[in-house]
Amino acid sequence: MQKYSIFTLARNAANYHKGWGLAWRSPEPKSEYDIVIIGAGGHGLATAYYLAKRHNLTNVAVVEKGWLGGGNTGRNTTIIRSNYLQDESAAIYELSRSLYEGLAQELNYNVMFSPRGLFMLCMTEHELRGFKRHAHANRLSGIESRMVSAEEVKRKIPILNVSPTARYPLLGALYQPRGGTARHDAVAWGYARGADNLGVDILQNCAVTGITRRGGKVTGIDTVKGHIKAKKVAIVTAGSTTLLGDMAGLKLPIESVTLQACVSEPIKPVLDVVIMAGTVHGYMSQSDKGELVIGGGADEYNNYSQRGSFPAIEHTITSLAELFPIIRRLKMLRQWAGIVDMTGDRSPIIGKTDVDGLYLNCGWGTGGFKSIPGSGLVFADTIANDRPHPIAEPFGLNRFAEGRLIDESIAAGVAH
Amino acid sequence: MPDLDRNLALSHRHQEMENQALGIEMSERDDVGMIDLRGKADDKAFMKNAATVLGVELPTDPRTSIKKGGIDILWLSIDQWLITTPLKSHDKTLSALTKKLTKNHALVCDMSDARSIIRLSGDRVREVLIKGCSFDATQPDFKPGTVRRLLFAEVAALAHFVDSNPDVIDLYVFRSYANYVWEWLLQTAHEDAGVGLFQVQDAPVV
Amino acid sequence: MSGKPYRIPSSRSQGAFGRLIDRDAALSFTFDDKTYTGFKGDTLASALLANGVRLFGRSFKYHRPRGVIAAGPEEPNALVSVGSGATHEPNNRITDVELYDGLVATSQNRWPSLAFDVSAINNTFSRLIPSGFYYKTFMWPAKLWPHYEHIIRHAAGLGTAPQEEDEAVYEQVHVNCDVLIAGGGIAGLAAALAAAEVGARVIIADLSPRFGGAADCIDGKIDSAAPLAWAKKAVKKLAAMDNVYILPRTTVTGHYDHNWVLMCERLSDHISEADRLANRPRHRLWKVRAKKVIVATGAFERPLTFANNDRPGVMLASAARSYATRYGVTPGERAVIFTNNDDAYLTALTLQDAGVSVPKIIDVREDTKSALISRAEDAGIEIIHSSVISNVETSFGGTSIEGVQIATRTATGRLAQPFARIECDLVCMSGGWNPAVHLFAHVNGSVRFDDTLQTFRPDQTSEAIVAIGAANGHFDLSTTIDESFDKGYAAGKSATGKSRPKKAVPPKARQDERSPLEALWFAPAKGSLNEGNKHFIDFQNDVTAADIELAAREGYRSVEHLKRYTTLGMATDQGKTSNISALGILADTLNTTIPAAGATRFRPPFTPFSLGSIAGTQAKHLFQPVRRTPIATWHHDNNCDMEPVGLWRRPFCYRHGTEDRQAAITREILATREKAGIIDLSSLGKIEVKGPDAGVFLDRIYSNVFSTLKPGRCRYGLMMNEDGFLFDDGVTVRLAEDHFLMHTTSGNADRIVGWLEEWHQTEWPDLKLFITPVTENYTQFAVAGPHSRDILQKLESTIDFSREAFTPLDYKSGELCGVPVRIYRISFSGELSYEISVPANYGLAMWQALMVAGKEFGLTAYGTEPLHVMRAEKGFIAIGDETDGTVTPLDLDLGWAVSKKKVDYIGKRSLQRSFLKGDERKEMVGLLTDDPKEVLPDGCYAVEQLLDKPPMKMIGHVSSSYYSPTLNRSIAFGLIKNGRARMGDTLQFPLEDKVVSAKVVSPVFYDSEGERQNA
Amino acid sequence: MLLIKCPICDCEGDETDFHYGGEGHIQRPTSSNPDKVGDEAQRDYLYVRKNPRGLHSERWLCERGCGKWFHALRDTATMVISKTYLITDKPPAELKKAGKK
Ligand SMILES: Cc1cc2nc3c(=O)[nH]c(=O)nc-3n(C[C@H](O)[C@H](O)[C@H](O)COP(=O)(O)OP(=O)(O)OC[C@H]3O[C@@H](n4cnc5c(N)ncnc54)[C@H](O)[C@@H]3O)c2cc1C
Ligand SMILES: NC(=O)c1ccc[n+]([C@@H]2O[C@H](COP(=O)([O-])OP(=O)(O)OC[C@H]3O[C@@H](n4cnc5c(N)ncnc54)[C@H](O)[C@@H]3O)[C@@H](O)[C@H]2O)c1
Ligand SMILES: Cc1cc2nc3c(=O)[nH]c(=O)nc-3n(C[C@H](O)[C@H](O)[C@H](O)COP(=O)(O)O)c2cc1C
Ligand SMILES: [Zn+2]
Repeated sequence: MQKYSIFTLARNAANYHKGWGLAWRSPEPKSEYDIVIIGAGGHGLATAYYLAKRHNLTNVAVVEKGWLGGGNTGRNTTIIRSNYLQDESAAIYELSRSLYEGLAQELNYNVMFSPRGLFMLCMTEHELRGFKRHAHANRLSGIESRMVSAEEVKRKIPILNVSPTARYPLLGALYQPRGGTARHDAVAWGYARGADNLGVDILQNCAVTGITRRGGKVTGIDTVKGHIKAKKVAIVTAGSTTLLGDMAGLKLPIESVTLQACVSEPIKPVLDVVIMAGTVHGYMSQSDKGELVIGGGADEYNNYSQRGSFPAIEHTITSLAELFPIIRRLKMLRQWAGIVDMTGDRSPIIGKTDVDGLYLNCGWGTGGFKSIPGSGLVFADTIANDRPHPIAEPFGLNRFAEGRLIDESIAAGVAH
Repeated sequence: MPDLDRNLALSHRHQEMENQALGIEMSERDDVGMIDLRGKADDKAFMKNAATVLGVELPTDPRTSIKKGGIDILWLSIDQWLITTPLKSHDKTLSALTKKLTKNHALVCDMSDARSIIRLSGDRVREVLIKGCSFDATQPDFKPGTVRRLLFAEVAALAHFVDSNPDVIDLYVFRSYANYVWEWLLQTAHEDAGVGLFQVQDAPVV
Repeated sequence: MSGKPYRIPSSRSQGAFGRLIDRDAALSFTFDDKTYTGFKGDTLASALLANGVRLFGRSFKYHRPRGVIAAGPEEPNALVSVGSGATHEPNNRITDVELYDGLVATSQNRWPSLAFDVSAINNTFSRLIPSGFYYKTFMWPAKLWPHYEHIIRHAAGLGTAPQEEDEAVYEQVHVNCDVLIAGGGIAGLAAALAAAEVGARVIIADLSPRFGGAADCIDGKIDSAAPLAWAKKAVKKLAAMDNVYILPRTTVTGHYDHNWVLMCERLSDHISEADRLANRPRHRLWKVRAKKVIVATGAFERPLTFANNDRPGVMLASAARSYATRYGVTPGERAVIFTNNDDAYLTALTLQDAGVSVPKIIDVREDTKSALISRAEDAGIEIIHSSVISNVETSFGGTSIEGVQIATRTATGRLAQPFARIECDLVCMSGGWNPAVHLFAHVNGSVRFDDTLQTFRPDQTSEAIVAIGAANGHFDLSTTIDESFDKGYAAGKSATGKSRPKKAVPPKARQDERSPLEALWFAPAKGSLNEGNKHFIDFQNDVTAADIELAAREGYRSVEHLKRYTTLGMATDQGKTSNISALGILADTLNTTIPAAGATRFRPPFTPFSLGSIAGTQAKHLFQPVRRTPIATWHHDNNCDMEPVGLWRRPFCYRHGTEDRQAAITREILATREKAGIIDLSSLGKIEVKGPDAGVFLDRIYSNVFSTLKPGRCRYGLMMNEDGFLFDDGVTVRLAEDHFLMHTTSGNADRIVGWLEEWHQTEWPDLKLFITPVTENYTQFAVAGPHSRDILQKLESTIDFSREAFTPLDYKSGELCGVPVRIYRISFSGELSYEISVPANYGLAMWQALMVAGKEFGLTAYGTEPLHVMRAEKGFIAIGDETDGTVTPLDLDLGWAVSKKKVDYIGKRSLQRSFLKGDERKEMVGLLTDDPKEVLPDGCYAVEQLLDKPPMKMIGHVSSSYYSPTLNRSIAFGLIKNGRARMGDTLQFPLEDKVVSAKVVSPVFYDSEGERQNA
Repeated sequence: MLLIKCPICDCEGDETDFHYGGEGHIQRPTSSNPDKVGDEAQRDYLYVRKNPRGLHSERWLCERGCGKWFHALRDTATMVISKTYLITDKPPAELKKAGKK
């Protein structure tokens, strides 16, 4: 792998950057792999990377119907945090967040993880109580997270409207100092480059059309480029999970809906932290390029169109314009949507399925960008050893029959 | 008659209207009682009994209303009507209905205090309405007699087209929202905020 | 600067130039604090150009000096801030800003000044910062990244956000129409005439202040009229029709599912600030549902790709033409035209006519013939065929052009050998035209590559939308006219059912034929310098041809990867001028074709529009409704702290004099416990359920039984969702045999009406009953405390309040003070208590009457917080505190209200699932801290075992916690794993700075026998 | 922004005038057989959804019209609503056909 650094950059500059090679190959599919991962989003790519890196499993393909990173990984609002309430969630998200801290170095690809601090605003007494509970739980699980006063929030976010006559007076915030954002595309590209370099084949433009089984065991996949044999197959396709599940006869507690986002035109820095406001359903950060990155709600109806309806984004902007009155004269530059996979309890599913050799990682819904490294790590371990990694174990499919739901909706409202 | 004062949702706002530069006229109606009537349109006995008391058949065409004497009967659903009565005869109508319908599968509820009725009148009422709801009130088929439920300014509401030339439209909102809707109307109905839709216009620059 | 040399005299060519400006109406404005003069009708661009200003901004990354290249919404470079203070707005294209007197414009992204920008040094180091450089560096040492990032953040961004709050109002309107036409050029006007003629309701919107589009810049005739004259007539005709609505300054920003269209109308941005009306909306967002949408948005000219093509003075050929024609401005004195098509010849002719010297046209094509080309030749303009501009020579600092180098056209990649140099101060380029397909493509509309035009044009769609004219790839006037009338009639017909009237004769147009264009994606510069030279593709984001090659070399080959790696097309212009050129270069690099490479996805909005208009009227005091109870004015007058609960404002507590909240709460509790208190409970949900099956229905809704309740009696009930989790509670009253009244929590009131209707309609439609919410019809108060009976007995009433006649859980109706009331003897405070339900319009007067009557008994108004403390003292749960969506009634020890007998009710089956009936449940218990003064913080956790530091295993949390003035100590509820088995145990709650220990006890802290409420 | 028409009262309007109620025709097992519902059947009822890419039967509430629930057949990829029908109606034939594909 060509090393990336300021020195190689300078060396290549001399030659007008003609010396750079491919970040990843575009190989033809082999007829057989030990493991096939369906879906080259962040989760699929990270899984492949850790299979190769930590388990020495390199006869692996990641099969992608379009361009790698083109799913939700390439279209999310990039919020990273781990201040979740339930122990199971806190464990996996904090594992993930801590991996983000060293990810650029691990991958030798600057994913621009920016732990610039994240505020979840409390605007009702009820919300305040809920977040206090979060803070206590987080502290006892060893996650750096605490309540801060309205004054402290205002100091960090001067553009916030804290007028006592505001519709919802600010009562404080749950603050995670090392929550933040990362450059979403770079996470996919960094893992892709890392995995490719370790020998993983990334097969783009190769939609999976079938999952073949014999006697309750998986045998391979059909793709638009032909059949590929595999000993193990993992479905990591987010919004398309049901369609892949149907190919393997899985019954899944999943619905696909569109989640929306938009950006403003770029402006000079006005917001140096990430804010989330559950009461009014809005969240916002400012990217390094200067756009305000605004996350909206999901449309309620099942939707595979990757474009959303206007009311959801309107609702969010209306709220944010109230919290940050100065944005009224800024302009919306682009809006888009992704197809998110919502489970019955809004928590992910990671683990084995009833089909031997078939694994599932999905249900990250509106909040799985932050979990890419952690999920990849525990999922790779689960596949390699054919048993759930302890952190993944509570997220098995069986929880829905048992009623052992992992419900995070308690105070946050939004789950990003 | 009760010994206590009656306070409408907007009683505290009646004063301020003089200084407003609005493109329409608006006021709160304070002379009506309301009855929520439930029963099935295909229940002949119910329909007949209701008609006997009210002196007119309940309207069954969606989004229509019927006027009889001082009473307006507004279609709300296939099994629901809103009856507005002159306040002074309200109790009489209410008890007559209740009594007549005891044997029917029906529900008669006095809802005189649940809603506030804001009467909007003038040529630009429709323009104001389209600022608040996704229903296009400028369409020709929105005419006197029409009743339409709305999400108006994010508030559940009902518009009853009372009269035209000039347009008179009663906007019904639940009592607790009335003050907000009133404020909302003060802003959007301002005389400087006119739209002038689908009229002969001055030709723009070419 | 007088600006004289650049404003074409009105006398020239019989006044052919400057048709939009009023030379008698001079306007004064400032740009970067310098005052200039322009005319009414100018855009900020034309006015500044007329004043000789060429430098408008600095590019995003390299901070290169930039001029203006376009004359319309596609402008990538010339962005400025307009306004100041509360009206400051960043990132306005000067091409779209209409001039008004007193306009204040400021350049952006430069420091300390536009002419001298320190960051321009980036240009010198540009070789170190190609596309994606940041992915390759700033990684070591890791902890320095925040510093690098800080620098990057401050270097990026364009304008600054306003510092002051916007005072303008915004609004929205919703309308339906038969035919919506986006774009008011010849095509749009023609379609509007046709559709209106068959009686359709037509809306036609154009983003500019005027209609006619390119009509004043094209040749040809419509019938016998010049295109502009025809357009004028057409607009007059449309304006006189009452089925047509014409909207200037209105951008169609997006097309959404089912032909729902969003448009942003700007009503006051063009008016001088002093003349703006405070109540006239600044922007109005139109939400239009159209039966048919016609996209007549025209086309954008493509720049050509040559070294230093971004220098101020390089401009699109059509832009130069329109500045001259419309505003009487010549952007230079000596112009060279560089083109691969005929259209730019019109520019050459126009400029020459305007007095600009046009020495040469550099045409990429071999010797081509057409009427237009002959006209240029006849006018004495030299045409150099098969050639390109290979580089641009500039003054020091690159802020103006001195000349261009001309080379023979070579195959891509080969170096150029310039054979000539031409002096000039203006370069007009034309690389062909890209139809503005954006709106067509927003919903499912596909585009296909057209080999003749070398660009994408509309193809298939599932929506009722069509494109016409230039937006559909038609650049010939007669085709445009024919098509626009045809499609206009067809749209009108599909919407109204009416056909084109027999006597209608659409006009015929004719225009000289053009010779075809020839694609040119890259013109190399000279020698090895070529690689260092910058061939700009995306001007605003500083993406060069070399960046595209680099991305392709590194494997970012999908157009979407290319876009994201280089940021191509992601700037405020969204690649209107750049996307196709980039594809051309990508295709050349990868040795493939443009259609194989594909286009990136089109997304709304067409051009950026204000976030304020999206909020519309819902801003400031109108942001969200505030629901007021009938007692609101009294609360206000009595210094009540109101608390938002959903949309309601509820009294939290009332502060007397200098009291703080805690003192007020304590006072209100003690008064209620010792004397009497009154609380406004109006927001509680009230739902009537009536019919022969009402009892059966409620049995299925609630976990306990209601069919056995006697008329005139009340019962507390629990509602689970189908998952078995508790989600609401409240008292239900049996008003009569077949008639119930349910109470719900305030927050759930509306939801539960919907919940009941849904179950009734979808699962049990055979049950005979009606559900009617009556929440708003009644004000409800609780009068509680030992004196409550005395107070009620003092008032005139038909109801017997005596202890014997009105027993706990009784319901009675009658009159109080002459008003019909419903009264329930129920208690959430634990005191003797009556809940009184009064018709809302009498609520305030009733409250006041009670206050008067209660005065001698010490009646005190109390808020929701004192109520919460009192209910906790009594061991009552509160929805939202003890429940969080994961708690079952059994967890809360409410098993007595979970029927075992009833066959089926909502949630019953789910309660039997292994995890819900498992032995690891968190159970509700009371908690008493060892130190009675210590109040456990809300939401803190108990741990299995106390360790030095986290992580520690948590066994449960505090769900409610208060200081109880009644007991003069702290009390709390906890949801603790196996809590009921831990009675008497002491638990440890590690807080940030200390550990609090508390004993597990019964959750009923006060009057466990209920003597007080039964008094 | 979907345009929806209620089959009961003919009210036509934006999706915001209606309320989405999820997949249609889901049988509540305990309604017919309260005593014999296995954990899996209950799970399927509560959580498992068809979630097809294509024809989808779903419930909508006519919130600003008659207040009644009804069914719609909508394509989840194109958004085309091909049919609306009563809440008590059986699944239409085209839905079964689409399911088989
Ligand atoms: C608007 C929006 C905002 C969000 N904001 C946040 C946020 O702030 N923070 C956060 O943590 N999360 C956020 N999320 C969620 C987050 O983006 C996702 O949870 C995460 O990206 C999921 O990653 P993935 O790898 O599982 O899926 P994806 O990135 O979607 O990858 C799945 C891949 O599978 C491929 N695929 C599908 N079908 C097939 C097939 N048949 N054959 C082959 N390949 C196939 C797809 O093409 C796709 O590339 C947001 C999501 C959206 C849409
Ligand atoms: N040479 C030129 O300058 C030029 C450019 C385009 C078209 N033409 C010719 O002019 C004739 C008529 O062309 P046409 O009417 O198709 O195009 P046009 O360019 O004349 O008109 C398009 C109009 O649409 C408006 N518009 C664009 N996007 C919009 C949006 N999103 N919302 C609202 N308005 C929007 C523009 O302001 C413009 O007025 C054709 O014969 C064509 O060949 C010439
Ligand atoms: C964090 C983030 C920042 C973005 N910033 C921009 C931007 O500055 N300009 C832009 O045009 N799009 C921006 N986008 C949106 C993308 O252009 C694109 O719309 C999104 O990734 C979805 O892809 P699609 O529109 O191709 O479906 C951004 C997206 C994300 C996730
Ligand atoms: Zn209906």
